[in-house]
Amino acid sequence: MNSLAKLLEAALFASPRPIPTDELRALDADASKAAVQSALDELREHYNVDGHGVELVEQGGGWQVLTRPEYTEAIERAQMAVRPHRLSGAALETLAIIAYRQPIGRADIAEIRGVDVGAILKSLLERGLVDVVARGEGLGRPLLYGTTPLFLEQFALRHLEELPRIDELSIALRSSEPATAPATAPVPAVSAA
Amino acid sequence: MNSLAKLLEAALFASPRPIPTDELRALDADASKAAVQSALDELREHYNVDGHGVELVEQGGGWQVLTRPEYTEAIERAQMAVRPHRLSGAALETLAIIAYRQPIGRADIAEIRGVDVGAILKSLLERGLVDVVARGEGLGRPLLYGTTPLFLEQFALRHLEELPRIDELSIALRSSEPATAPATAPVPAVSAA
Amino acid sequence: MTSPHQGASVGQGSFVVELTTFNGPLDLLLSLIRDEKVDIYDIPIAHICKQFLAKMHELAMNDAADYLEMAARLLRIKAQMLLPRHEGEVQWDDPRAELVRRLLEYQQMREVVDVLERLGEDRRNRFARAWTPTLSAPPQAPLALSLAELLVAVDRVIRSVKQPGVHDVVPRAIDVDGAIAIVRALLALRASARWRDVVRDDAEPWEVLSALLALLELARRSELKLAQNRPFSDVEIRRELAGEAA
Repeated sequence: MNSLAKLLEAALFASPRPIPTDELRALDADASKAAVQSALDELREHYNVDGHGVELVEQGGGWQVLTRPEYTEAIERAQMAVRPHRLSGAALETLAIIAYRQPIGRADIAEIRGVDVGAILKSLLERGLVDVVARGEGLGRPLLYGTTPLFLEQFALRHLEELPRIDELSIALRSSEPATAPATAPVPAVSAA
Repeated sequence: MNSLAKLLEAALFASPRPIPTDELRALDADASKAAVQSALDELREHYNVDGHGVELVEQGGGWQVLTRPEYTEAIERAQMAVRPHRLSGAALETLAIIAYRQPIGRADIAEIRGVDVGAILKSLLERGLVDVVARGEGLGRPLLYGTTPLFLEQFALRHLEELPRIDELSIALRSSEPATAPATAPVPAVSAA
Repeated sequence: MTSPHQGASVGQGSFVVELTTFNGPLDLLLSLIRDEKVDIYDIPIAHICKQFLAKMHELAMNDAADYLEMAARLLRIKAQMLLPRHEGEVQWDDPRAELVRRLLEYQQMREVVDVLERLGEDRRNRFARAWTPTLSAPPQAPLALSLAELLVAVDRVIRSVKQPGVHDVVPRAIDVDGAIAIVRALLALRASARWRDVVRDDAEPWEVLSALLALLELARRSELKLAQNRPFSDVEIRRELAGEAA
């Protein structure tokens, strides 16, 4: 590997979080943007071709070295690292709404989910997956929530636009004019059951 | 690298502490002690010969993959040069409470915010924005916190009295820009509004 | 599997009751619509409403305020569907329209949840670097803070303090009609109820007030009877007439 690639590897190994490209460029004042990109490519290639237990991924607004999934079970069994808890269905619903509708207040989230979301919002805030990003207008100027970079990282997204666009979902909202609804309208599956 | 070496690399990367050779054997029930030792040799050899930014070292009672010392200076410098950090909403609220209610103890801050603020206080102390300014009366004589000169400097205030009074706040807020813009670009709304 | 429902089967006599937890009334409603294979754009509201109430009963929902609200909504739509339509009336606002919109919106969100669940699971299966060097004291990046940000935080704190007298903003107007609907739905399910069935433990003051006024109003209309057996004991709410909901 060239010396820039080695420097990048050293920095990536020193960080538990994704490192933004800007920060990687700051490692070497003489390196052009193209040189950093090509060093990253070299590093990724090296991990893939040479056979390593780790790989280089771009996500969460930056670059991160992660272990390959095929080793997870053995590592966890040997109690050398633990996977984080899975999020509950209710927490995922709340996150999904915030991801698509941010900035959004608690009342609007509750309206879509049909249940109060106070406790879940609190735990998402504590886990750093959402944060207060603004204040709404109107009575009491409600807190508005948005997703954080940690959200992107935990769901392996480079940026929010990687989530499916609304019109790509199989159920796009249609006009619910009853007269125009075909009698044969398919009943969509709520979730694969 | 052979597959055991790859597994070892992944485990050493994911573990928060050095792992002794004996424990590494727990990763693969079929691997003999000799096999583990030879996989470790292969990994070390690979890092050394192939030119990597990291190396395999035995210290602290076990094995670790560490950044090579020649890169640490560049990494530290880059961290200094990176984009400035923002305080989280929770940290800002804590800072706000201290600014307006100083000197104030941890329990009183927690009372107002409704959650414990130990970790946040610690990071505000580390950043030099607040400091211990007195001891309170009563049980245990709690530490009382106040803001520092750096706090004033950070907000371009000459003295604390330049902070708006609470009853002037709504006017001050109306004339200021929304504080924190969502970190990420909005995506299309869920509902066809 | 991506289903949010954690199913557990319990044998009961000759048939098996599926104990299911739902993520809320919309989740339950969508599951009924799927199970009954009905058209979401043309929901047979009387039938679905009956199923919904039956399911609520079966699941013995304790903290069921959200479900009761949905039950009340369904009952209201059912009543509206029975109103005579005049011939030649061009404009007919389907009372189900709003419910259908919400169901579709919720269903769309469930689809996103499936995506997130898959992505999150992929990520969970990879470990990031855990050990980080304790070099010299980790350098602190410079802070970017504005006074405006601090002031907004001050404002946020002031508003979040639940201390009477700090500020006099009523967060929500009381909603007696909504509370009446909830009580009616509750009494459609069972002959009697208690105060804490109507009001959640963590209810906001406006909710408590709304519920109280609703009970008094319904008692005045002789739809229910309030009784308190001993001082300070739980108030019992008994169905007096077959309410319109039943």
